[in-house]
Amino acid sequence: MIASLASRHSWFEATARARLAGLLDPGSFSEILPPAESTPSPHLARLDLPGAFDDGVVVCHGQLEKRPIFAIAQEGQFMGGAVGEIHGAKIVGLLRRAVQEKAAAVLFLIDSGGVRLHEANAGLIAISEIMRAVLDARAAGVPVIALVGGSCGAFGGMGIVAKLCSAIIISEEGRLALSGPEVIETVAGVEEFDSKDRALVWRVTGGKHRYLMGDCAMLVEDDIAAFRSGATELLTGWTEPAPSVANLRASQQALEYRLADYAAYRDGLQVWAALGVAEPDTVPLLDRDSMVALKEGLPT
Amino acid sequence: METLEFRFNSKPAPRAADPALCGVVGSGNLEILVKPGMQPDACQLSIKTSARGFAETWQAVLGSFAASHAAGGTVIAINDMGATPAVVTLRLAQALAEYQGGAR
Amino acid sequence: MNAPLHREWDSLRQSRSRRLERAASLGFGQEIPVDRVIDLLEAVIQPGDRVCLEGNNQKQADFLSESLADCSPERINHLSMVQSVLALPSHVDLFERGLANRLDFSFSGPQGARLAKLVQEQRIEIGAIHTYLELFGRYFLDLTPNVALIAAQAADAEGNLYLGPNTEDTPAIVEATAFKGGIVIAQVNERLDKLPRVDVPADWVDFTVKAPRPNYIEPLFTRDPAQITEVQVLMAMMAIKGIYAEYGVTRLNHGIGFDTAAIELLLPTYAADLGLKGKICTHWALNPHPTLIPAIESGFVESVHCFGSEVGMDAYISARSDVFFTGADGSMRSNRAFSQTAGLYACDMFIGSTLQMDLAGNSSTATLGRITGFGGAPNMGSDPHGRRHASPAWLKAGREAYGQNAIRGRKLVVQMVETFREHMAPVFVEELDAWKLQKSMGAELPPIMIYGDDVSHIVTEEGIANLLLCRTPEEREQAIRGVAGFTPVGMARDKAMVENLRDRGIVRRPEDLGIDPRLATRDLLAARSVKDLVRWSGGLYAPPSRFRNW
Amino acid sequence: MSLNDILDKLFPAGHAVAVANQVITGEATTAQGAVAVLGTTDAAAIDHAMALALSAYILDTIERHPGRPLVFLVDTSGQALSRSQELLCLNGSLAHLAQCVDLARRQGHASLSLVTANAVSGGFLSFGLMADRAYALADAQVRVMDLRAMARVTKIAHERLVELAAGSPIFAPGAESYVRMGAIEAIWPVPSASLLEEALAAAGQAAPASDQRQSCAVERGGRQLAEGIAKAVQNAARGA
Repeated sequence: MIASLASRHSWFEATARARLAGLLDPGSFSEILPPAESTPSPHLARLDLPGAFDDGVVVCHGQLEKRPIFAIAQEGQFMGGAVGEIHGAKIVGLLRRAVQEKAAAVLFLIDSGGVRLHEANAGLIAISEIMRAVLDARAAGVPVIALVGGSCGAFGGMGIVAKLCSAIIISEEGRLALSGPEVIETVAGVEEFDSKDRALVWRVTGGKHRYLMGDCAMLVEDDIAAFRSGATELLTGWTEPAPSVANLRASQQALEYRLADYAAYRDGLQVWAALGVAEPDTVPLLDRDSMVALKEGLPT
Repeated sequence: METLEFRFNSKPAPRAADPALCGVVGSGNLEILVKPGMQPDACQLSIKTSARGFAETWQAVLGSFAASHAAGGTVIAINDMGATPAVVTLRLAQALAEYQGGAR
Repeated sequence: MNAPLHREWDSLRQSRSRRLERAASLGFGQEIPVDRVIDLLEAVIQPGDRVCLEGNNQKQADFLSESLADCSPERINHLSMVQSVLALPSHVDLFERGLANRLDFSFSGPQGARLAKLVQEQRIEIGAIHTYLELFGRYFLDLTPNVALIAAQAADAEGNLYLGPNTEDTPAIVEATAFKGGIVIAQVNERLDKLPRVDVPADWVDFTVKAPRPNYIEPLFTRDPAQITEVQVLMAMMAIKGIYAEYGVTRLNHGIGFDTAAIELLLPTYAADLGLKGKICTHWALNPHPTLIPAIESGFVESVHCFGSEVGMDAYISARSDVFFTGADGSMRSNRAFSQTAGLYACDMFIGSTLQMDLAGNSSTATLGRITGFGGAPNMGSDPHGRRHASPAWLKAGREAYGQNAIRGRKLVVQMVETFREHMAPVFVEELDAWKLQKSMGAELPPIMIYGDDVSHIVTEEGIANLLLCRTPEEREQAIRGVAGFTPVGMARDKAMVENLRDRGIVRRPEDLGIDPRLATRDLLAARSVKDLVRWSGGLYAPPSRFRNW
Repeated sequence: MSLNDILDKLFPAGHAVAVANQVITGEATTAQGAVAVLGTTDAAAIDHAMALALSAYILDTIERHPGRPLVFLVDTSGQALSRSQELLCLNGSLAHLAQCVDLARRQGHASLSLVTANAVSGGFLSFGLMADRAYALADAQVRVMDLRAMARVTKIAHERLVELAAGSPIFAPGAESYVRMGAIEAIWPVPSASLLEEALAAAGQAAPASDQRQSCAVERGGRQLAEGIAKAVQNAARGA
């Protein structure tokens, strides 16, 4: 069989724990508040739903190429990775701990639809606390790298959190957006967004589009090892910039230009053409390396 | 949701250093947490399941597991989201193996 | 000696001439304008006609079906419909609007519930539910169509037709109609000056109409590897090691489903590791399942003949003409009648899944309130007593069933099921829903898909039951209970007897086969996503949008 | 209550505020001096243009008026729901806005937000909940989703949700729940200059504020678990 397929371990379909096992140096995974020491969400129990011991998120210490780091991994298969009270508090606690310990980095394995509706207020506030905590970590010089490539992508408030991180590593399978296509379809109609047209969903929210647009720093294969080497590469020589008006002014200008240029578009194909991609139709079928070459060859 | 408790006699399992977790609480799936217990010749199980009315099936599946594996001296906690007996049986075997993999 | 019968011997030809004259008097030539198709249908179809409406798993003559449903029931009524599948809403509209009142068919799928309701209201008379081969056979005996409404890819100016990769049922329908005084009307997706190849000659076709949109095609045979479970991987390992390898099954058909997709995806990995390449699964009667791509690319597969095509597979098939049947133009040629014949007579094994199975091994996909029919499974999933040619698998199965001096072999008919379906519905039951359905629809027979006496093996997550080796009905029942897991039927087993069957190799557990269930992980699958299938195909497979996550 | 009524009551000493595309920007005079006033009105569904207008005004304020407090008036029905908005990464623009509010805090600008009518999910996250302190008017609607929609999505009976909501601020919509949950400081019966000045004074003292919402939630009987868990994670010894 094709050797590269045989050795690949899909990030998309792995559990949060499997992702961490493959991402960190072997044997370095050290869970904080492991399942045996925690209890499932009492709020889900009140709604007659079984919870998970870890409430759908693993927080841990570990090493990446011998560099001591912290990591957060959301479990997309449990309640869509959505943030509830315990889930959110674990993330906030870990980000604060990373600041206390001046960690080399936090890897944030996002796989979430956003707020867990069953604990809606707790989830929304927790996401707000995560947003503040991510920015506090970065202000303290701790880079927070988002890794997006799970089945739930990074949506809702977690889409905002992802964009607050120092950088995003995404796979083609990864999705990054605010409202889910299903929500838009329900509210605005199938003509606005056909959520069953998966190719369209990916052209609007998928990893390749976000990479081409510059919303994600790095595009990697759907492979745990690729995320590992991507994170290693990104962190090597990384200096977390101090928050500054100059940086946000630059972002402001870039976002304003982008809005002025592309506001009328509704499909990635249109944006890619405007970005200077000669054959936008071919983008969905390009492999990762060709995508990187394509992006690097674009006019700036 | 339904909460079920069972206790079965089972051959003693090697005592492990750490608890082991297997599976995810997703649709048609379950998570199983195996911890060391006090009674070396018994396996104690507690289950929270989204599917009501299957106590007899659980008893049969878990009883068969305790009879065919050395699971004595463990306390097993399960959160279930509608897993079929086939999945439960498979996960139990995986969880016990993982637990014993950490045996001293 | 009787007096010579005085009758006309060419009434069918005369009737045909009158119909064609009516059409000509309305100004119709061979090419029918799209907005006048109803006028044509009302001119050439007569009340009481037997009409064949083409449509099967892949293509549907959907435009002609809708047009017929829009005809006036004053002019066209009491039609007797003969058709492979009742799949589209317009198929049922014909009966609800009073154009047709009798139906002979094979499969109803999504319209099963509406059909059951019409039967209960006595607004439809069902002649019979057939297998495909039975229905095709009857087209040439007592159910020959007066008019056939078919679907083709393209027509040229003379009326020659190109059918494209989805030839499917067209040759059988056209042959029966055109050579018995019938009228053949084709909807086509396009008109071409020069066809890539001629599949139906113009003088078998009376009229063509370019449909306003291409005929409807459903990707029915695509299974996303991402949805294959570990339990399905386990069962696939058991099937490969315990059945494929032991019998040396080379010629076969797979039912469509995730269980069989798992087997297809284990061929390049697990089966290859067992040294089975070249020894099993070389010749297939099968739709072009995308999940077969890795096995083809690994060199497992020598030949595949198809009932129809599959969305997105055309370029791949065309580039693998050593494996698939293709025309001189390079595009695929399928043919349901021939592939079903291969499945019935030339295959050593059929393996598929079902929704329910009873203690005699009878299985059915019928559920209450739905009349779904059988399609092709019963052709493939039956032991043809007329078979004469020998093969190692067929002989071994025959000797297991009938003893060492057996004068014939036996087809392997394998049912592969998890003991519970979703929502904890047990597959193994004391009585099939089919019996209740029979009563509610007043049918002469219960809708059983595969007869228990044709079944040779049952594979579940608990083990394999070899029914060939059972010598009494009681052994058979306990063998089935012995793999029925924790279903009520399984828990009611005679444990001692099942252990005895196990000693005799009639019931085999994974450990008896040397399989550790914990090693049954998705990592064994040669492809774990649709994208992996695209990679295996070298980019030739173009999956439809709904199967993509890129 | 109209926006002008609200502004007149909050800033009797004077305000100069413009509204364009449902975005409020301007300044007002208070006893503590000039403040920047910004936010959204008429249940704005926040889109790129709105988010960028707000962030631009925050950056202008940081550059031109160091230390000037920010008063956010929140009336948002959430985020704009459209394909073109998502195509350009709406979460990115909302994150940018949040970062600007955060930067202002770090540069010594006290901030507070007042929910004047609606505060829903994404729109609320991007600026209202980023302020040092949040307040709400008595009749304000604060929520992620109403219970009927929640019943549809979670497939839990609406009656059951209503019943449970009565005793649980965890998912019951309403400003009162957010007070108990630690995210809203207080509910104001009416827009009031004196309440605003008290709040501004408190916000000024707390700067640079650390996020105290978890501990407030415990005191107010809202979220009982979050603070303990976050602390446990912060302080737990590492596993093997």
